[in-house]
Amino acid sequence: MSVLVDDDTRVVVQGITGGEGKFHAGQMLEYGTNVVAGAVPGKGGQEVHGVPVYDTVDEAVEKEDADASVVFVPPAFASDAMFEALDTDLDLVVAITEGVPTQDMARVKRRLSETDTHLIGPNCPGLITPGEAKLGILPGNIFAAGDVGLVSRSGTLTYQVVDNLTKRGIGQTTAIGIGGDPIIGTSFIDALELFENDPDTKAIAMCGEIGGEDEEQAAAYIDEHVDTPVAGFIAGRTAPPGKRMGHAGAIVSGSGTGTAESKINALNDAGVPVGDTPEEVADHIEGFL
Amino acid sequence: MSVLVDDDTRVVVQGITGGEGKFHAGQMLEYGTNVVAGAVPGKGGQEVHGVPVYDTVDEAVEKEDADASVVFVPPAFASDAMFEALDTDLDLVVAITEGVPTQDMARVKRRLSETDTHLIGPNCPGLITPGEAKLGILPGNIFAAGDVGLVSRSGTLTYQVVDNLTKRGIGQTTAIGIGGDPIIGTSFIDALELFENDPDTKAIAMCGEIGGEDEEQAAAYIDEHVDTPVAGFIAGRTAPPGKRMGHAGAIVSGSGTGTAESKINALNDAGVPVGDTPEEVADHIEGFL
Amino acid sequence: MKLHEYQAKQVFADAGIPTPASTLADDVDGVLTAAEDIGYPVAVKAQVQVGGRGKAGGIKLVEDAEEAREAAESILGMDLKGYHVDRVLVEEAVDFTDELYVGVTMDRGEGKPVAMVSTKGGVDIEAVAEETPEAIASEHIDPAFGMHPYQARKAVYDAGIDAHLARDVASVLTTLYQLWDDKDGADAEINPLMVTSDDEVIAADAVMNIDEDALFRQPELAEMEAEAASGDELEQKADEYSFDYVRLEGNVGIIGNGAGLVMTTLDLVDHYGGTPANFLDVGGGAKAERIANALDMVFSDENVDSVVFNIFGGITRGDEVAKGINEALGQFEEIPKPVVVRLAGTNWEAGMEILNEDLVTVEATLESAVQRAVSYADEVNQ
Amino acid sequence: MKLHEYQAKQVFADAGIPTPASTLADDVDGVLTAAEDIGYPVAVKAQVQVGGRGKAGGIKLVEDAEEAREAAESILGMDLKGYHVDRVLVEEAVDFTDELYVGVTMDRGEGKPVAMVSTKGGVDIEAVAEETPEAIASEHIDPAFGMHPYQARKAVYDAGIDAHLARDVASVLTTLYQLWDDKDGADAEINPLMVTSDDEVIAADAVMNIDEDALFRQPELAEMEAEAASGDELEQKADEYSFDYVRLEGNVGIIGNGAGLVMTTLDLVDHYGGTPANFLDVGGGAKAERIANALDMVFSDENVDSVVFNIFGGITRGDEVAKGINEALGQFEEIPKPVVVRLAGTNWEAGMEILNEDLVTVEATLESAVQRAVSYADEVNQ
Repeated sequence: MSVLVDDDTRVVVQGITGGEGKFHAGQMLEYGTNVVAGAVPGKGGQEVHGVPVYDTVDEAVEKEDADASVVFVPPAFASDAMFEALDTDLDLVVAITEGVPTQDMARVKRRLSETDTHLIGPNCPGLITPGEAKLGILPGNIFAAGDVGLVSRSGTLTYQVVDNLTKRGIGQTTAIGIGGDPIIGTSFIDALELFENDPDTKAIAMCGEIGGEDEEQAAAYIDEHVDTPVAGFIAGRTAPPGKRMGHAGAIVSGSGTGTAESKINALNDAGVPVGDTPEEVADHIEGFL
Repeated sequence: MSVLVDDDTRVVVQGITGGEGKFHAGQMLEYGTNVVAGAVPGKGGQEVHGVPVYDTVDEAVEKEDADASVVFVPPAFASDAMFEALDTDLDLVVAITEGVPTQDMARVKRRLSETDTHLIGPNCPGLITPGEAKLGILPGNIFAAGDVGLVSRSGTLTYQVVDNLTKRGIGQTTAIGIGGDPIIGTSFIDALELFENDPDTKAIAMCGEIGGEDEEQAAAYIDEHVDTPVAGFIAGRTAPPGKRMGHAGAIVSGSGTGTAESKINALNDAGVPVGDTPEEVADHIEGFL
Repeated sequence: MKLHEYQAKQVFADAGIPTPASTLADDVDGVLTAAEDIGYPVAVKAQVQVGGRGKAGGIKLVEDAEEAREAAESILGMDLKGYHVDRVLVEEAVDFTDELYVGVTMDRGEGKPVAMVSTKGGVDIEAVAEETPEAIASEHIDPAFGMHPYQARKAVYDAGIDAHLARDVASVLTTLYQLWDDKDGADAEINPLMVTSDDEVIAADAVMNIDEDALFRQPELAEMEAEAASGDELEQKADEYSFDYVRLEGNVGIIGNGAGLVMTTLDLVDHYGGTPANFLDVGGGAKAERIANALDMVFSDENVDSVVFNIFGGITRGDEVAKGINEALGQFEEIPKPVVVRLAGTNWEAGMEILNEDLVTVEATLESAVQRAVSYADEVNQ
Repeated sequence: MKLHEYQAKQVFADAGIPTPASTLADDVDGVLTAAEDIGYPVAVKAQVQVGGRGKAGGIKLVEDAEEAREAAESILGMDLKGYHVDRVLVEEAVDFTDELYVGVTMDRGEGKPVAMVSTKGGVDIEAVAEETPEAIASEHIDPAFGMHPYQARKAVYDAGIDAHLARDVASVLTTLYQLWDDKDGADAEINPLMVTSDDEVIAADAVMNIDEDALFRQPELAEMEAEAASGDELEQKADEYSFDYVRLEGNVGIIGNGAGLVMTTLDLVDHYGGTPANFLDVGGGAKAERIANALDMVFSDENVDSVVFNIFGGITRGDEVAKGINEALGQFEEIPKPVVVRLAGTNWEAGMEILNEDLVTVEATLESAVQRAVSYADEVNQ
C-alpha cells in the first residue's frame, strides 16, 4: 500500500522541544503517525505531547525501538543530527531543515552512501502515506489514500498537484517531497525505484523544476527501468537564464542542461507526458488509471 | 602456487627515483618481478633500470596496465601515495615505508575498508612468491618455492624463520611480512584466509610478537575457519611490561592481553603449536608436511 | 553570495596565492595616487558584481597619469549593466606569456567537490567546457577526506601544464581548494592564472562565491556581504526583507510561498498570455507582517499592473496570510493595483473568512487566479 | 613521546580547557614565590615522566610557606623511580566535589580513535577499565569525518555525567579530541577532570603522548621533547643515536636489526639460561658508524659481561656490519667484553670475509650464537 512509511513506522523526532519540532510532532501524532520518542540533547526525561524525550537518538532507538527519524534541528546543527541518525542505523531519516550548508550535505551524502538508510531532504516537506503516517510538515488533509505515487522537488508545488488529484478522487500510495537543495539524500531515481517496486502504485506523478540534471537522469532511468506510467511537471519554464529562483537548485545556468526545455524533452523522450499546468498532470494521471 | 603475487603481477614502484626505491626496484627486477612502471610526480618521462616513470599512478596503470604497487615514499608523503594507489583501484599495494604517522594510517585504513584492494604494511618487508616475484625488500636468495605459507609481523624475524625452513629443504608458497605498526592494511586473519583458500599451501607459519591483540584474534579465527595446519612463534616473551621495544606494536601494556603468554595460550587453545625458538617452528612445520 | 574581485583577491592573497599589487579607489585622485604607487602600466577595474566588465568598458589598461585620469573619470560613476560603479581596483599590469585556469566547485550531481585545471585560461571557461571538455582536467574530491596532495598534482599533469610550472600550479590549486573548503565556497576560481615571463604564476582575476546558507559560520565574509550589496533597488529591498526575489520585465506581479509553486505561477501567467513582473517567494511560515512587506515590494514596482497572490499553506497558515493582506491593503484609500488571492492548504477556510473581499478578488483555483490577474493587467494596458 | 604535565597543561589551557593556575619552579625560592602569587593552599608536583608520583612522595599539598619550603626541599633533587627531579609545578589546589575522567586514544584493533568519559576519575583508569568496564563510556570516531558533536554529547550522557555538567564536559572532550587530532596525539587524557564546588570543571592533571612518527609536522612539540628528555643515562644516549633501546637487568648485551628479531634474541638468551642486559635495535640499513655506536652503547653498560650481535640482512648489508664491528673493536687494545657475531642474509658472505676473527667469535646460527654469548657471560660470573 505504500513505500518507506506506514502505520508501523516508529518515529523519533529530533528537535522535538523546539518550536517547529513541537508543533509538527503534534500534527504528526494527530494524523496518526506513530511518534514514539523525541531526541534533544539535555532534554532527556521530559515529555512532549506525552512522548518521551531522550538525550540521544541511540537511546530513543534502544528504549522505544524507533526505526525512523524526522529532523527539525536548526541548520547549524542539522548535519550533526543527520550523522547521528545515520550512525544509529535507522531505516529512514527525514530532514525538514532549510538552509543546511552544502558542504555539510556533501559529507552527509558521503556517509549515507555507506548505509542502507533512506534520507529524505533536507529542505523538504517530508513524506506521507495517506491514512497511515506522515513524517514532516505536509498538510495531511489534502491527501487521500489511493494508487498514485508522487515525488517532487518542491514543497508547495507538491500540495498543489496533490490537491488537483485528490479533488478528482485520485488518492496516493505515498507522496515524497525530496527537497530542492543542491545535494539531497533521496533522488528522483531512488523514489521512482521504490514506486516501481510497490505493487500498489499504479501511476507516478513526478514534479521537477529547473536546475541540475536530476530530471534528465530520472528520464533515462524511467526509459530503462520503470514500467509504471509516469506523468511529469517541470516548474520554471519562464525563468530567465542565470537567475536564482529561491531554491538553491532552481537556477538555470544558461547552457544546454538544467533548463525546463531540456528536462521536458528528456521526459517526453522517455515516454513521460509533461503537463503545462498542474491540472494537466492530473489529466494524464487520470488517463493512466 | 601462491597468494596475492605471481609472475603475472604487473608492478608500479611509487618513489622509484629515490635511493631506496631505485635500489629495490633493481633488486625486484633482478629477482624476476614484473616491474612495469615507476610513479614519481615531476619525473614523468624518465627511465629507471629501463622502466618508464610516470607522474601519476593513474597514468602508469593506463599505459602499462599495472595492477600492484610498492610504495617507497618518505613517511610524510606515504599516506598520500597509498591513497593514490587505493583510489586507482590496484589489486595490491605494498607499503614499505617505516614511520608513517598513526593517524594517517587510520585514514588510509578507513579508505581501504571500502575497496577490494589488499594493502600490505606499512613498515613491512613486503611479500614474495619464491621463484616468481617479490614486492618489497626481502632478500630473495633465502627463499625457495614450496608448500608453506608464511605470515609475520616482523621483517628480519621472517627471514630468520624462512632461513630455518629453506635450509631444511622446505620451500614457501608465499611469504608475507604484514608489518609491525599499530595500524596495518592486511592482518594475520586476512593472510590466514588467503592461505587457507590456496590449495597449494599445505602448512602455515605465523610469527607474531607482543602488543595488540591481533594474534589472539588470529587464534580465534584459526579455531573457526582454518583447516591448514599452523605453527606459531611469538617474539617478546622476556620483554618487561610497559616497555616499548622498537615496533610501535611491540609494547606490553601490562594488563591481561597483548602479552606473549596470552598470545601463546590463545594459539595453543586453537591447536597451534608455538615454538620456543625459530628452529622449533621449523620442526613443527616439518611435522605437518 | 559573490565577493567583489578586490575582496576575493584579498582572501586569496592572505592564503598565500600570488596576486598583483592593487589598491581600491573611489575617486579620481585615489586612482592616480594608487597608480603612482604601483607604477604604470596599471589596470583600472570597475568593482561590480557582473560578468563581461571588460567588454562593457569597465576595465581599462592605462600607461600614464593622463590615461589613468580618463579611465577613472569614465568608469567611476558609470552604469554597468544596471550596476552603479562607485569603486575601482587599480592593479599592477602583469606581463604574461600564458593564461591558465584553476577552479573548485561543488558537482551537485555527484555530491562531491571538483577541482579543475586548464591551460585554456583567460577566456570564458564555460564555453571551453562545452566545446573542448577534454581541455579541462578535473578531479572529484572525496568529501570525507578532502583533497589529497596527489589529486592536485594529477589535475595539473592531466591538464598538460608545463613540467616546470607543475609544482606552482598544484600549490595554487591546493590553496584554492583549502579556501573553498574553509570558507564554505560555492565556487572559487582564478581565471586567468597568468604565467609571467619569468615563469611565475599570478592570479590576475579572482572569483569567490560563498554558500549563503553557511554565512552564519563565516562572520568575516558575512561582513563583506554587507559591503558588497549593490544593483537593482527593488532587489536590494528584497534583501532587506530577506525575500527570494527576482525582478523581471512583465506586468503581472506574483507573490507565493515556495520556489516551485511561485515558478509554476510564473509559468501559468505566461501560459495564459501574460508576462510575469517578478518572482517573489515569501518562504515557509510567513506571518502577517511579511505578507504586508511582500505586497509593498510588488506595489513599489511601477511596471506591475496587477498582482496574483498564490498561497498553498503547509507551514504557512491561511489566516495569517489573510490578516497580512487585510493589514497591508487597509492602509490605502484606493488599492493601487488589483490583487487576486488564492488560498489553499493549512487554515485556508479561516483565511477566506477573514479576508476582506472589498480589497481583493478571491479565486478558488490556481488556474482561475492567474487567468484573472492576467486579464486585469490586460485591462490596464488596453 | 610523552609531554611533562606542565607542558600538557599549557597545551590544554591554550586550547581553552580550564586548568588550575600554576607556575614551574626549579628552586625553593621559585616555589615560594609561585605559591605566594597563586595563594595557599597549593600542590607541589615533581615534573618527571613516571607514573605514581603521588605515592612515591613526588606530590605534596601545602598550606603555608613553611610547608611549601619543606616540600620543595624534599622533592627538588629527589630520585623518583630512577628519575632525577629538577623541576616542580606549583599549582593552585582545587576544591573539588567530584573527579571525572576524559580521554582520547587510538584503538589499534579497530583502527579508529576512541573518546572516553567516566565518572570514576581520580583513580587508575586502567583498573577501572578492567574491573568495571561499563563505568567508562566510549565512542569510536570515524577517521574520515572526525568526532561529530553528537558523539561528545553521547559519551557524556552514556557515562552518566550529571545533566548540569554535561555541556561543559562535552566541550572539554571535544577540545581534547581536536587537540589529539591536530597534534598527532597517541593518548590525551585528563584524570581527574575535577568538578568544583561551584559546578565548574577543571583539568587537575594532563597527559599528552605524541606519535613520534608525526613529530616532523609538530615542530612546537618536537622542541618540547628536547626539553623533556630525562631518565636513564644510557637511554638518553640511545636517544642521541636514535636507537630503539631498552635497558634491562641482565648481563648479556644484545644488538640486532629489527624489533622482532632482537626480541627473539632476548627470548633465546633467556631460553638458554642467560639474562638479557638490553634491547638494542639498530634498525634497517645500518652503516658502519651506526654499528660502532651500538657497540659503544653496550660496552658503556657496566652490567654487560658478553655481547651477542645478531644481524639478518635485508636492507642491512653484512659487509657494512662487519666493517663497523672491525672499526669499533679495532680501537681497543683489549676487547672489553667478548662479542659473538652471527651474520645472515644480504651480503653475509662478504661480511664474513671482512670480519676480523681475532676480535670476535663467529657463529653460524642464531641458536649457537646466543648459547656462546650466554656461556661467555657465565664464565665471567663464575
